[in-house]
Amino acid sequence: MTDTTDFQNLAPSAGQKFRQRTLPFLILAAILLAIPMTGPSRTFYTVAHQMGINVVFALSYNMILGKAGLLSFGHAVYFGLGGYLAVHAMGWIEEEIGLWGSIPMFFLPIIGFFGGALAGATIGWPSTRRAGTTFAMISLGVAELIFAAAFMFDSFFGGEQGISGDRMNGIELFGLSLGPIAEVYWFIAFWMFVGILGMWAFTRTPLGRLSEATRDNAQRVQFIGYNPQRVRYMVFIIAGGFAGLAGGMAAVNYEIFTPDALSLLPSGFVLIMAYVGGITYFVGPIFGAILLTYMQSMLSDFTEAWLLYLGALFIGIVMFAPRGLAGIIFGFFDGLRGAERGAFLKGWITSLVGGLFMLIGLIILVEVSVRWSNGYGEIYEPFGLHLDHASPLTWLLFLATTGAGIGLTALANRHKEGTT
Amino acid sequence: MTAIALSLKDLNKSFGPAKIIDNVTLDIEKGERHAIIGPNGAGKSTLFNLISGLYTPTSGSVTLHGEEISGMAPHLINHRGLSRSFQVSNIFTNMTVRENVRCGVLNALGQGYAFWRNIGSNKEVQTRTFEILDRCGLVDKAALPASLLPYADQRALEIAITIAGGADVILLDEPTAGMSHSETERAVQLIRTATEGKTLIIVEHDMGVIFDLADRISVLVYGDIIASDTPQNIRGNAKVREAYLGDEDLPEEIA
Amino acid sequence: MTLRKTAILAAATSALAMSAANADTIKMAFIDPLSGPFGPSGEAAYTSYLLAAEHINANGGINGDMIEVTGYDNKVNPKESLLQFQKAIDDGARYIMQGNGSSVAAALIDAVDKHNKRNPGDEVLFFNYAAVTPAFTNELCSFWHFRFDAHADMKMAAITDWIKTQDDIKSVYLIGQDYVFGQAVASAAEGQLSEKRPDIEIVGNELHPLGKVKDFTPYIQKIISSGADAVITGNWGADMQLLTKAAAENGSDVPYLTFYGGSKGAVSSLGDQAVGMLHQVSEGVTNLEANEEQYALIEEYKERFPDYDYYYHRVWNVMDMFKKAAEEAGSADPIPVAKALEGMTIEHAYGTATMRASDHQIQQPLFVSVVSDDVKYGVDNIDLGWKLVDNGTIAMDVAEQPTTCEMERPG
Amino acid sequence: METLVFGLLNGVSYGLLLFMLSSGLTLIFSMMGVLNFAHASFYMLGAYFAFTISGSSSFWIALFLAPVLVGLIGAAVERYGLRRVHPNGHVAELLFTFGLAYLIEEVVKIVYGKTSVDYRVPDLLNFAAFEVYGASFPAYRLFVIVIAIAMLIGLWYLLKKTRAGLIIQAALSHPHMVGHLGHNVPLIFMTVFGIGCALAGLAGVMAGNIFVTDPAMAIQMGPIVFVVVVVGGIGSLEGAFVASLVIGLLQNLAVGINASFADIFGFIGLSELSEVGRINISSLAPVLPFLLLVLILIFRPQGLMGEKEL
Repeated sequence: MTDTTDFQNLAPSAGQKFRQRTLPFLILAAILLAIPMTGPSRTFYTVAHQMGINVVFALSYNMILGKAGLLSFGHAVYFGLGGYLAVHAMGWIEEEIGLWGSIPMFFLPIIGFFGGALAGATIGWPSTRRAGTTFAMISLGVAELIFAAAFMFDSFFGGEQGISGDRMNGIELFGLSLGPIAEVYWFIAFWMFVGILGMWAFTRTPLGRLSEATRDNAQRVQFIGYNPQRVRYMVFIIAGGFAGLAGGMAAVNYEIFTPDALSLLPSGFVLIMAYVGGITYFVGPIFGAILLTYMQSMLSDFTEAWLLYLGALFIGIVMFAPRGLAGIIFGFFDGLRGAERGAFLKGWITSLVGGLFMLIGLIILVEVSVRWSNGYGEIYEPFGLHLDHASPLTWLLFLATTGAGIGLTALANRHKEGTT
Repeated sequence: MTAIALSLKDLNKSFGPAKIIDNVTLDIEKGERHAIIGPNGAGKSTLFNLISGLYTPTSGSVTLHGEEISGMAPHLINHRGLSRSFQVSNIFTNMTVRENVRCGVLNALGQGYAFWRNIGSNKEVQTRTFEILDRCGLVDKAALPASLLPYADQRALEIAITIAGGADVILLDEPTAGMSHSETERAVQLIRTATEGKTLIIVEHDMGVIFDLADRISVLVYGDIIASDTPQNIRGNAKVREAYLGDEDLPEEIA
Repeated sequence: MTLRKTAILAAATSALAMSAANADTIKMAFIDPLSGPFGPSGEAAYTSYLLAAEHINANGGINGDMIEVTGYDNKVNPKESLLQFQKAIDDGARYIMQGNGSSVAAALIDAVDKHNKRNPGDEVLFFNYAAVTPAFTNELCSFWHFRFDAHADMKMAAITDWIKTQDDIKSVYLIGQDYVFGQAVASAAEGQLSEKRPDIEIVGNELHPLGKVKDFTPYIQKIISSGADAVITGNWGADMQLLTKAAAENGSDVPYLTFYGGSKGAVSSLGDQAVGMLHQVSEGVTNLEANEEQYALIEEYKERFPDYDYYYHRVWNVMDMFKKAAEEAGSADPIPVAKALEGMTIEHAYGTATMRASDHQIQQPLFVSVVSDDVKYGVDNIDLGWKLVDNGTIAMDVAEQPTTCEMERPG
Repeated sequence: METLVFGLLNGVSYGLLLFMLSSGLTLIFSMMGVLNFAHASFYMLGAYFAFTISGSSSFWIALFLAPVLVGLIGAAVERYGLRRVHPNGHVAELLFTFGLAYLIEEVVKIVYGKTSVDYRVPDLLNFAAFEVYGASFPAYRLFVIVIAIAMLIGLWYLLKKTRAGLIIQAALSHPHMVGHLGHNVPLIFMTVFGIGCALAGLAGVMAGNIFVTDPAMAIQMGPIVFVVVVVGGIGSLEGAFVASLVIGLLQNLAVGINASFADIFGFIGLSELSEVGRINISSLAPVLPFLLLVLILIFRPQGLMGEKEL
C-alpha cells in the first residue's frame, strides 16, 4: 500500500509545478534581462535599484510578519546593521586588509546577510521568546535603543555622516567594474533574483511551513513536538539575514550608510510596503515595494502632499482590502474564473470606477487645499481647468466626483451582498 | 510483569484555593489501552494538561518510561514519546490535510527545523505521511484545506496529527465528542488501527467507546481516582455507580 | 506648489522664452527636504532660489541663457538624496544646491566626486549653501564643492569675538547635540574662548541626545544653577526651539548665542521673552543698513512667500557668484565655472564676499544680532525682528579660519 | 541637593503630563487591545484646537472645548474606522491607527501650515510661582500639576463610583463578560475611545504651549507614551500613573548626573578614552525609558502593576 505512485499522486503534478513554481521565476528572469535593452535612463536605473533593494527588504519583513505572524517595528535595524557591515567590508576590500583583498565586491550582500543574521541572532534571542504585542513593543524599544547607540559609537556608525566606501575596488566579477550605473543594474538584478528565489525556497522548507503553523496555532505546534520559541527565533535570524542582504545591496548601490537607515522611519516604511502589497501572498510585498518606492521617489515630484496620499492609501488598504494589492489582483483573476463571471465583472468595474471617482475627489480636495494653505497664490490647474479654492467649480467638481464615487461603491457593495 | 509506560505519583494541581487534581496515583503499562472516565468537571482535561506539559503540577510527579517529565515544556515531553490530541479540534486550518500531517511527521524524522532542504524532496517523509493519512482514512482528502473538512474528518485529522510524530504513548481527549453513531463507530475503528501497538490513554464520555476499546478504566471524581480496574470490574463497582448517580450521562451500558 | 513645474517660474520663464526662443536653459537642481518635518526649512531656501533665478532671468539670464531651478525632495535622507541626485542629472542639471543636514551634504560630496570621476565630460558642481561641518572645506574638501555659508568654526569665531568685547561675561555654558557636529561646536568654543578670553570660565559643557529631548527644563536649571553669564549652542531644529523656550519659561535671561536662532518659528514661539536673549550669527540681517534695492528685494520676497522671511541671504550670493563666474568663463560648463569661482569676489548688500581658492570656502563679514521689538522688518509675521548688537559686525579676516585642505584639481 | 530638588520638581510635572497623555491610551489599550499609534496625534490635535480657540476667545474656553472636540473626533474614528477593521484582528487595528497618524499629521500641515504655531501660555499664568536656587518655577507648570491631579481624581471617581465606570472597569479586565451581560459593547468601546482621545487632547492643551506646537509634536511624543502604558501594565491606571512618574523622574534626574561610564565602571578597567567609557549618563537620559521598556517586557511582561501579559 505504500508504493511510490500513491503518495506522488498527492503532490501537485509536474505541469502544475511548472506553472506555479518555475514559470514565474522564468518570467522574472526574462523581465530582468529585457530591461536594459530598452535603454533606460539614469533615473529609471536609480529607482529600479531602489525597488530591487526594497523588494528583498519587504520580502524579508514578510517572513516574520506574514509567515511567522510577528509584527516588528524595528526591521530596519537588521537592514542597517547588515548594510553597515557591508560598507565596512567595502573599506577592508579597498585597503586589502588580510584576506579581504581577494573577495570581489560583488559578494558584499553575503557579508550583509551574515551581519543581519548575526544581529537577528543577538537581538532575537530575548525578543522572540515572546510573540504578539509584546514582541512588537520589544522591537520598538530595541529599534530606539540601537538608533540612539548609533550616535554614540562613531567608529562603527560614523556618526551623522555615516560610513562611505568606494565600490570600484577589489576583484571584478563577470567583467563588471560596478562603476557605471548600468553595471550596478546587473548586480542588483542578480541579488534581487537570488533573494526572491531564496526566500521563496524558504517557504518550501520544513521550517518555512512550520513558521506558518506556529503563527496559526502556536499551542498545537508544541504538542507535536516543536518549540515555538525556537521556530520564531530561527525564522527571525533568517529574516534578519535577508534584510541584511538587502542592506548589502544598498551598500554597494549607494556606497554609504548613515544611522538614518536604522531609524523607525524605514522600519515603518517596510511595514507599509509589505502590508499594502499583501502579507498573505508571497508576491504581495514585491508589489508593495515596487509601488511604494515609486510613490516615494517619483510622486514627490508631482505633489508635496504625497505623504497624505500614502497615508490614505495605507488606511484604505487596511480598511477595505486587508489582503493588499495582491489580494485585489488575485481576487480579480479568481473572480474571472468563477461561475458568475458577468456579475462579478460588473460589480468589479463598478467598484473600480467608484474608487477612481473618489480618488479624483480626494486629489481635488487635497491639491486645492495645499495650494491655498501655502498662500503663494498658486492655483491647481489640471487639464487646463482653473481650480481656485474660492471658485464654485472646484467644489462642484469635488462634490460631484466624491458623490458619484460613494454612490457607485455603495451600489457595488449592495450588489455583492445581493449575490452572496 | 510488563514495563510501566506512564506513571503518576501523588499528583496535585490547584488553581488558587480550588484543588482540581487531588493526589492522583496511577500506573499505565506499556501497550495498555487505558480509559479515564468521570462526570463533567472531574478534572479529566486538567489531568491531561498536567501529563502533556500544558500545566505544571502543584506537587507530585509524572514519569514517562521512568523519566520524570512533570514541569517539562510540551515539546520536550513530545520528544520523549508522548503525544496528545485536543477536545476541540486543534488543527492548522490554513494548511491542507497533507501538510497538517506532514508537520508531525517531519518532527519524528528530525527535520522539523530544517531550512536547507525542500519539504517535498524527502521520500521517507512522503511515505510516512501517506501511511498516516491512509491509516486515518484521509487519503482522498489530502489536498483539501483543513478548514474545509467535515467535522468527523477534522476529528480524524486531529488524531492523525497526534500519531504522526510516532509517539508511543498517545493521549486522546474525547475523540468522538459530537459525532453521530455511525461516525463514532468509524472513529473507534480508526483509533484502534491508529494506535496499534502503542500505549493509549483516552478520555471519553461515550461508554460504548470506552468499553469497546479499553483494557482498563480509571474513574476520576472531583480530582480523585476512585477506582481503576478492568471494564468488567468497573461495571460492578458500587462506588462508581454511586458517583454516576444523578449524572445525566449515566450510561446504560454500566448496568 | 508643484515642485518641478512651479507655476510662478513657468509664467516668468515663458514670457521671456518668447524673446529668447533659441536660448538654452541652465538647469540647477535644488536637492533638499520639501516635505515632512524639515520641509519648511528646505522650502524657505527653495523659494529664495526661485526668486533669485527669476530676477536673473528677468535681467537677460546668464550669457543669454535662462536659469531653471527645480526642486527635488530628498526627505533629509542621504540615500534618497543620492536617488534624487541621479534624477537631477537625468533631467540635465549640472549644478546642485543643498544645505540641510551635514549627513546629506557628505553623501552628496562623495557622490559628486564619484560621478565626476566615473563620467568625465559630464561633471557636476555642488553649491553647498548651509551645511556647516568644517571638514567639508578641510580634510574632506573637493574641487567640485563650494560652500557659500560660513562653517561652524567661523561662526564660533564670530561669537567668541563678540564675547571678547563683553566684559560682563565671565562664565559661559556650552550645550549642544550629542553627535559629530555638536561635539565639534563645543570643542571649537572651548579652544577659541581660552585663546581670546582666558579669564572666562566654562561652567558647563553639556551634550544631549539629538532630537530626543522633549523637556529641556532640567538642562536649563543646570544652566541657571551654574551661574553662567552666556550660553552658546549649535542646536538646530526642534532642539533649538525647545531649548530656548524652556530657557525663557524658567527665567534664564542671559544671552543665548546660537547658530540657528534665526530659523523659522523660533522667535514667534518665544514671543517677547526672546527680546535681548536670543542671539544669532549670520551673514546678513534684514535690519542692517542697506540700499533701497535690497529693501525692495526683502519686501518682494515677503509679499510673494508670506509664510517665510528673507533669511537665506546667501542664496543670492550663490546665484550672483554663479552668474559672474559663468559670464567671466563665457560658458556655463561646470569646470570653467568652477575655475572662475576660485578666488572670485563680489560685493553684496552687506559687504564683500570672496570664494577662497584653496578650499572653496566663502569668506565674508558676519553679524551677531539679537531679537528686538524696535526693527524695520519683523520675522514670523510678528513685530519682533533681528537687530545688530553693539560690536556685532565681525570683519571677514576675524572670522577667517585656516584650512588643511589639499585640493586635487582636474587636469 | 539643587539637582535633586530640580529633578524632583520637574520630574513630577513632566511625569504628570505624561500620565495625562497615557491614561487615555491605557484605557483604550486595556479594554480594546488596540495599541493606538495615533494617540499622540490626538494630543497634537488638542494643542492645535486650543491654539485656534484661545486665539478667538480665551484659553479657559479652550481648556474645556478642545478636549471635547478631540474626543468627538476620536469617537468618530472608532465608529467609522476602527470598528470596520476590528474583525480583521489586532494587527489590522494597530496598522489602521498607524496610517491614521500619518494622515492626521498631513491634514494638520495643510490646515495650520508646516511650521510651529504661536500657542502661548495664558498671560494670567505667565509668571514665576516661586524660586529655588535662583531658578524660577513657572506658575503654569504648577497649574499643569493641579489639572493633572484633578483629572486623576475625576477619572478615579468616574471609574470607581459611577455605574458607567463600573461597567468600564469590568470591561477592562473581562471584555467578553460585559457583552454577555447584555451591555452594548460597541457603544462602550466608542465612549472609551472618545474619552481616551479627549484625555490626550487635554494633555495637548496643557503641553502645547510649554513645548512647541508643530506638526512634529506627535511623532516626538508617540513612542514615550507606549513606554508608559506598557511599563505600567495593562488594565492598570495606577500602573500608568506610577510609570509616568518613574519615567519623568528618571529622565530628569539622570540629566543631573555628570558621570560618564568610565567614572562608574572605571574599577573594571573601562577607560575614559574608549567609546563606551565616554558615554555620559546625562546624555543617556532620553533613551532610558526605552531601555526600561525592553527590560520590563523581557523580565516582567505584565508591566509594573498589570494583571495580565500583553
